Amino acid sequence: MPTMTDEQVRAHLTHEEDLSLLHEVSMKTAGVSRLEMCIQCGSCGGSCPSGMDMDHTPRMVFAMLRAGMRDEVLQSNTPWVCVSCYHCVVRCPQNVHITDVMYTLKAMAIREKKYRDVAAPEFAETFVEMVEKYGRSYEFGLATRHYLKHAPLRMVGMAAMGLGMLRKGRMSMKPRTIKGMDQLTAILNKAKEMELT
Amino acid sequence: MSTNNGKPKVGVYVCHCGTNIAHTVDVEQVRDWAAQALGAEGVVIARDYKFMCSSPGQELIEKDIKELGLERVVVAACSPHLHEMTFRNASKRAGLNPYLTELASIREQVSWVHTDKGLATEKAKAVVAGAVERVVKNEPLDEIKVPIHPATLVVGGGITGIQAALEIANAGYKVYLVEREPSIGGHMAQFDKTFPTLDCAACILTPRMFETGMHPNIELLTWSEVTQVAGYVGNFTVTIKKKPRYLKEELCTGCRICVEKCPKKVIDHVYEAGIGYRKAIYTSSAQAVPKFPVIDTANCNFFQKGTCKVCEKSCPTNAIDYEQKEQFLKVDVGNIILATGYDLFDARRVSNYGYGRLANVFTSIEFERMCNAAGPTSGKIVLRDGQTTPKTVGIIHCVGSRDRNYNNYCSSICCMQSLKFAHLVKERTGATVYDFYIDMRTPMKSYDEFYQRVLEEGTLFVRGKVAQVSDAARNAQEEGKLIIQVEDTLVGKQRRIPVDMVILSTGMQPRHDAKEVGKLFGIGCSSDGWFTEKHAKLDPVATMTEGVLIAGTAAGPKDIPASVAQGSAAAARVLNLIMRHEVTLEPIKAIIKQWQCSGCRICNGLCPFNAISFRAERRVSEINPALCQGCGTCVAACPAGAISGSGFSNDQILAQIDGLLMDVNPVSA
Amino acid sequence: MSAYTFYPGCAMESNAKAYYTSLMAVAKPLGINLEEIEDWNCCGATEYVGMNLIPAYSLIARNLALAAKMGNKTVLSPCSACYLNLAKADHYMTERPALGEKVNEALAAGGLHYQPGSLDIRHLLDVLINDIGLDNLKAKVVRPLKGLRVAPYMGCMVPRPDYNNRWSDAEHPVELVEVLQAIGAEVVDFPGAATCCGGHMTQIGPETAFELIRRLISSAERSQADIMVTVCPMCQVNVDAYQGETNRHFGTNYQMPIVFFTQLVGLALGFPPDKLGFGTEITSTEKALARIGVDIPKPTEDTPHKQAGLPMPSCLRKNAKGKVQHAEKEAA
Amino acid sequence: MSEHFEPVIIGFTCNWCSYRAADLAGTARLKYAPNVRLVRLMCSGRLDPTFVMKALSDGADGVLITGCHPGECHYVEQNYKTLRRYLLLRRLLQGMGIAPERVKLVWASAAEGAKLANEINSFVEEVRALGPLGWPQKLAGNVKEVEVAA
Amino acid sequence: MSKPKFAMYWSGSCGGCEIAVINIHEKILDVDANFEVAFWPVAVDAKVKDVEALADGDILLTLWNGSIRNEENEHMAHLLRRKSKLLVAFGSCATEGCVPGLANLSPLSEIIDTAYTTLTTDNPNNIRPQHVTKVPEGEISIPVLKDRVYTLAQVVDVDYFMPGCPPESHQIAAVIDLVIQVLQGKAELPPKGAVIGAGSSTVCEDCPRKRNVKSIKAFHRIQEIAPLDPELCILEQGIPCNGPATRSGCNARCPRVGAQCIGCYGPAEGVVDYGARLLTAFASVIDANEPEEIERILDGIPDPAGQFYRFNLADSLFRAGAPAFKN
Repeated sequence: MPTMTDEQVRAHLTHEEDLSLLHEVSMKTAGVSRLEMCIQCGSCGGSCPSGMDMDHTPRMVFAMLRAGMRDEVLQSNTPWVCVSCYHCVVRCPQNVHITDVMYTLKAMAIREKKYRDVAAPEFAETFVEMVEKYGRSYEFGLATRHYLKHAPLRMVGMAAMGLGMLRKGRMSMKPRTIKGMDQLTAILNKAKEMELT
Repeated sequence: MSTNNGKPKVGVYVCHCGTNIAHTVDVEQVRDWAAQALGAEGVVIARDYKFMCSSPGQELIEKDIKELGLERVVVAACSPHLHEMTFRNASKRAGLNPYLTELASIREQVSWVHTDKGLATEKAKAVVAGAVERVVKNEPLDEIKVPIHPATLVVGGGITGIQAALEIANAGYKVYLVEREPSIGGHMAQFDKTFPTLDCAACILTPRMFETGMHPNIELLTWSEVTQVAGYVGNFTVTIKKKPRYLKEELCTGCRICVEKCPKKVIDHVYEAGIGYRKAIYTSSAQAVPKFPVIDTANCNFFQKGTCKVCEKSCPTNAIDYEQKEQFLKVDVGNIILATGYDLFDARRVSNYGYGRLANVFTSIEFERMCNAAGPTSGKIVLRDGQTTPKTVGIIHCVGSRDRNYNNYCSSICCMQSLKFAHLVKERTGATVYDFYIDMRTPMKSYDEFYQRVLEEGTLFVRGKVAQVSDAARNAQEEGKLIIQVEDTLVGKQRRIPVDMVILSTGMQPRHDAKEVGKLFGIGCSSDGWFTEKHAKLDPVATMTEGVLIAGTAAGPKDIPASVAQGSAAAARVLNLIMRHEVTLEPIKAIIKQWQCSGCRICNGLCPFNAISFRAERRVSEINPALCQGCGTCVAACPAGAISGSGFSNDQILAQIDGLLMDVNPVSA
Repeated sequence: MSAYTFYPGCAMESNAKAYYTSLMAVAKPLGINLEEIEDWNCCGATEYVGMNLIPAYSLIARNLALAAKMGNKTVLSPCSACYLNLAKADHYMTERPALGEKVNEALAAGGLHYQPGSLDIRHLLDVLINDIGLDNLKAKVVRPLKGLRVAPYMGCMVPRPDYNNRWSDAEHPVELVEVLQAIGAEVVDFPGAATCCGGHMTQIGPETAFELIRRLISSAERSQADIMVTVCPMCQVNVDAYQGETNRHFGTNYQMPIVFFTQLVGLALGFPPDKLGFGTEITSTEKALARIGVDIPKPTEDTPHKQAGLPMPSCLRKNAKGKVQHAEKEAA
Repeated sequence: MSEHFEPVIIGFTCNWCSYRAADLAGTARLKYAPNVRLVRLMCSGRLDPTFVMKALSDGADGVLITGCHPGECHYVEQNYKTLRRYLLLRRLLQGMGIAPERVKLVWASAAEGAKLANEINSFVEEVRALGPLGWPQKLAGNVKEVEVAA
Repeated sequence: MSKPKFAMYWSGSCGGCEIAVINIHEKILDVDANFEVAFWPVAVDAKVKDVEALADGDILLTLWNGSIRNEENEHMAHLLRRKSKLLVAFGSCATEGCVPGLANLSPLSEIIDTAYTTLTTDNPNNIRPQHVTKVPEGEISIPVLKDRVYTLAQVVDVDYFMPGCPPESHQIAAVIDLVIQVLQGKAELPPKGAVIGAGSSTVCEDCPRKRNVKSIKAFHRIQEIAPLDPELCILEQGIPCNGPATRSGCNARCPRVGAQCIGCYGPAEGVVDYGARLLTAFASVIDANEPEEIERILDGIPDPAGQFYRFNLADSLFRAGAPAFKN
């Protein structure tokens, strides 16, 4: 497997001032994002199963990153509508890590509080909170808290399903906690001090 | 040799290159240091000059050679790739063997890439010291001359090979044209129209094919392959395998009665691109050159089951010969032109476009055959059912090209090919045509005008790489159609466009056996797999092996005009050599000191140019200087130290290392 | 017996209990020996990585570090999302050493270390085909699922992005098809086989998800499938539990059951349905299950008489072993 | 190790690719560390392991070997022979107690000026981290004056 | 007229060279007939002080066998150099360090520790030899070891080199003949610095085995290949044979009897580093392009330093391995 040091990754990026946003997103993305290689062909936007609900197609987001349009990108719902299906990733002729770039944009939007619709970010935050509390996901807690806050009306419709899941033993009212919670907390606390740049 | 401290007299010339060098390197300091510190190494004079490559600069050197009796020259200036020849020639004019002059690169490798003047100056000194130590060990070399055999081998009977063969044959020299298919014509013979002028491919190609077949100076060897290449520029001996046609060419009149009578119909994957049929005994088409059919033994009833012999019975001249065996010919030629062409990208690999799964997805070559009046549908554009005329057609560019998952390069012809298809569909069916492109590339003469013509005709262009072609309908409108899903990047929205037919503009890729063919002829391939030119811009038809030229799509994707131009260019290069009668070779060669060779044969397997041979009777290995390309791999490999490399000898390189490290190794200095 | 370090993932102990139950049932007869990672934690799904990168990868890497301690190089995950998260983290930490270094700095706070690239992370389906083998599976079938029309639903995160080239095709993978054929089921042509179930959008943007679920179910219906079969807990929940909401949203009345492939494998191996977690699904499998064991004659295919059209090119298909098959379908 | 240790590195380049890459880096005015001094060979296949040993024993702290990418050799396939020698040479150095990391093989085509510059920079840092090799000083430590016959 | 003087000395070596000289049989009588043996501790009783008493250059020919391991060796080398007109580095130890030179792969302290702590050494008090030891009779001393093993030419100027471990007796006889002929004015001495008593090519030149273009997929130890093809080149059979890089002169003694050459005659004429030649030769015959596969094949050469420098380490470009400098 080809490996790239961060110096090599950086060398692929031009240091022009107006490319700093693209650079920042690329460096913050897991692996070697290859974001700078986008040729604007649109195979990502064409592939996206949830593309019709996006403010901008992924391709447009990449063009906006190049243009340094920080606020517009971080306010876009595009990364939040991404369903992580990886169709765009396997079809991208430049092998850009598109899905992972979407994750980076979400994280940046949360950090800078730029997102517009709060439902998705808060769902993610709740999920992460549960994992950090118990070490495992806790669907019942997650679902009830999420729906109560963001979709109280939908809660009615969902209740039937949730009840079904509970009845069939597919959802537990009690969370499971791992034994090494202290260890996990220590790891995550240390990890939160660091960022990939 | 007059001596100076036991060493030849060396002159050192340090160039300012205006301020290019002087800005970062203290030129005067280097000059003074060379004169003093390198005095013991043989330096008798060190000078600096604003522009050494200027006439006065060169004259400075010439004057010193004559007046001071310099025996070696070091010019510290730019890269040897720029001015090595300049200064070698200057030395030569002054009566010094040109190979006794060395360039020390202190511009590209020092002043342009470093910023600290102190460190750059120190490095420049080291580079100069390396060159001085090296040049002392240089030996005078003489150029090598070899005669040229006037015959030429052209491999590949497509339009490029045909062009090259005709150019040389018309100049009065013998050509052997080898083609592995039963007839010549190549891909072009399959096409219907050619862009941008829309001439019919057959109309312009067929006369050339006939001329080639009839030419007194061209010996046509179809259904044949080169199996062995020995020798070197001017003097190749080539072995050619003639596969059996199972038919005596001298008796065959080309009447094609056997073809008509043959009861076995098979899908023609070559000429008809898999959408038409041929017989088990066949010629690619009625106009095939040569006219002789060939028996496809894998499908022939007689060869498979032992009965039939209809062709033999029906032949009016008794030309059929089931006993025929393959033959091997040896020919002597002075030059070789490889015009081996390309393979079409296998569209099945792009599984999201559905070729092979969805019936009405076609490749460009299938579509070419479909459009061709002599093709399987007699020129009618129809769906896979063979009947229905499409009402909506989608054409997809860049299939397998410009994509790291397949071929990373632009195939260069697909844009124009797609535009041609769009025009043909419109003209013949009146269908709605969608054309999906990433970038429209129409850079040659009259190409963009053709694009405009197709725009005018009403083709609907969508800028976007198609994401998928599917038959999974989401609504009634899509039912029964192929749905092309794409981001229309100019709108910024995803679109789903239902069509009846999809044409994939598949790209070109290197022949599947290009690597082995390259090896056979001693030339290399790029990482993409195309044959590598000697120089991509300035020497595009030559290769690293003297006497082996490449032309057409064997060296990379090209359209017909560019391929033909390269065929002519390669022919011109060949004629140039033939008419000079001899060729001069660089004297950078490996030589085996016969008295030191132990005959261990370790070097024997190392030469890709087959320059090394083992003399069994004397139990030593020998290098043919005309075949040797001077890479030096055998020099580095000889365990007995019996191979020396002129121009890059161990003595020269070890001395250079000494010089380069003079400042850090007080012991050796 | 092939032994694997086992990462079940959170869903296996909650909404995908049927997957867990059926896997445990079939593991033994198939010779799969699973050793669960001691005190594993959540892989972070797709949520954590969208919050904060190093913590997300550290969360995953804790599992990798614990797994590496188990001494078996191969980690088996039945959940697609977990499989992808584990495999991808390993891949990216190798591809970009800076990521691996930072993650290890974090792991060190918990007294752990993981050497990127030292584990082999594989999905259950891959193990079943490539280690256990289809022939082996076939030999163990006592109740071929003859007559059951199954839509093979692979979903996204198994065949894509496939950095290690394990799967036959990113768009039209054949692995699940081959397993289902091996147990005698009738596998329908299912264009949605590797398309998206909506993922977490059922939670945060349900309308987006409903449309994707509708596409899947309608595609399966069009293919006249009795039942869909999945390899992924997320896909199962979305298609199964959210089918009702989807119906309400579009005013449709789909009744398309979906079960885990291990459940059908269990049936074929002769286990009774109740030992395989049947009955926990929201959309009933009753009607579909009724077809197994009942001798239903194969529906006569009324293939329309084909015009003598143009020959079809063959399809370039890699089989599960990664070998290219040239199944030439030449016209006579 | 000295705080300001500037390693000296000998770089062997192929006339057709890496030397041209160095030319390209120059033409593009890319900046890189001045610690590498280049020797031009016709092909990386010309690289006799003697040259590497000579450089290291003569005072170099590292050796950078550069050639065309596999499959792109101007002499068809000679860079593979370089690769074989290089891998064996590393093992020999290991056996001699010399860090094999002091010798590095890098592929760089004529178009990869930036890559070559980057490789030079990172190799200089790698060798800097290894510290000076100082072979002549090691040898000189105890060498007595050689007596010449009358 | 008195006969010219002859000397032979034994420093850091095994003594095989001396036996090889005796092995020339009756030829030894020619030595006696033509020379006066001034100093040859193995054969004739003579003291160092007798040598010291000679005028400089009084000895015509000195054959020096052995490496320079300690200060006594070095002292004697300087002494005999001064007293001799022609000083010949005789045998592998003197010319290139030979097996004693492999000590240069280790720190001196480790060598001594190993020598005095191995199982076969009965050393209950863990005593180490000292340069000077006080005994009731006074002080006695033994020579101090040098930091590493040197070749003769690294310490004094050498006129001729005669390789081999030991030199072949027929070669010794031929050299003695030559010197006698020179004395008689019938022949001329070769140029100073020349290698005598050997060929200029390598062992393969004299090896009767059949050789082809070589491509090796795996290296083996000789005992793993049974039976060895008696006709075919040993290297071609995958056994690392040092013959291709080793100077001819032994008449391919080992390969003739089915053993691989181990390289005792050192490098061929003009070669700078013997190990480099062998390294490149072995690398050249490997039939693989992928790094992983090449590495797998190279695993068959488990000790490259020992393989390539068994005889030549002290004379190699590196002279020693890095640990030798750790003292």
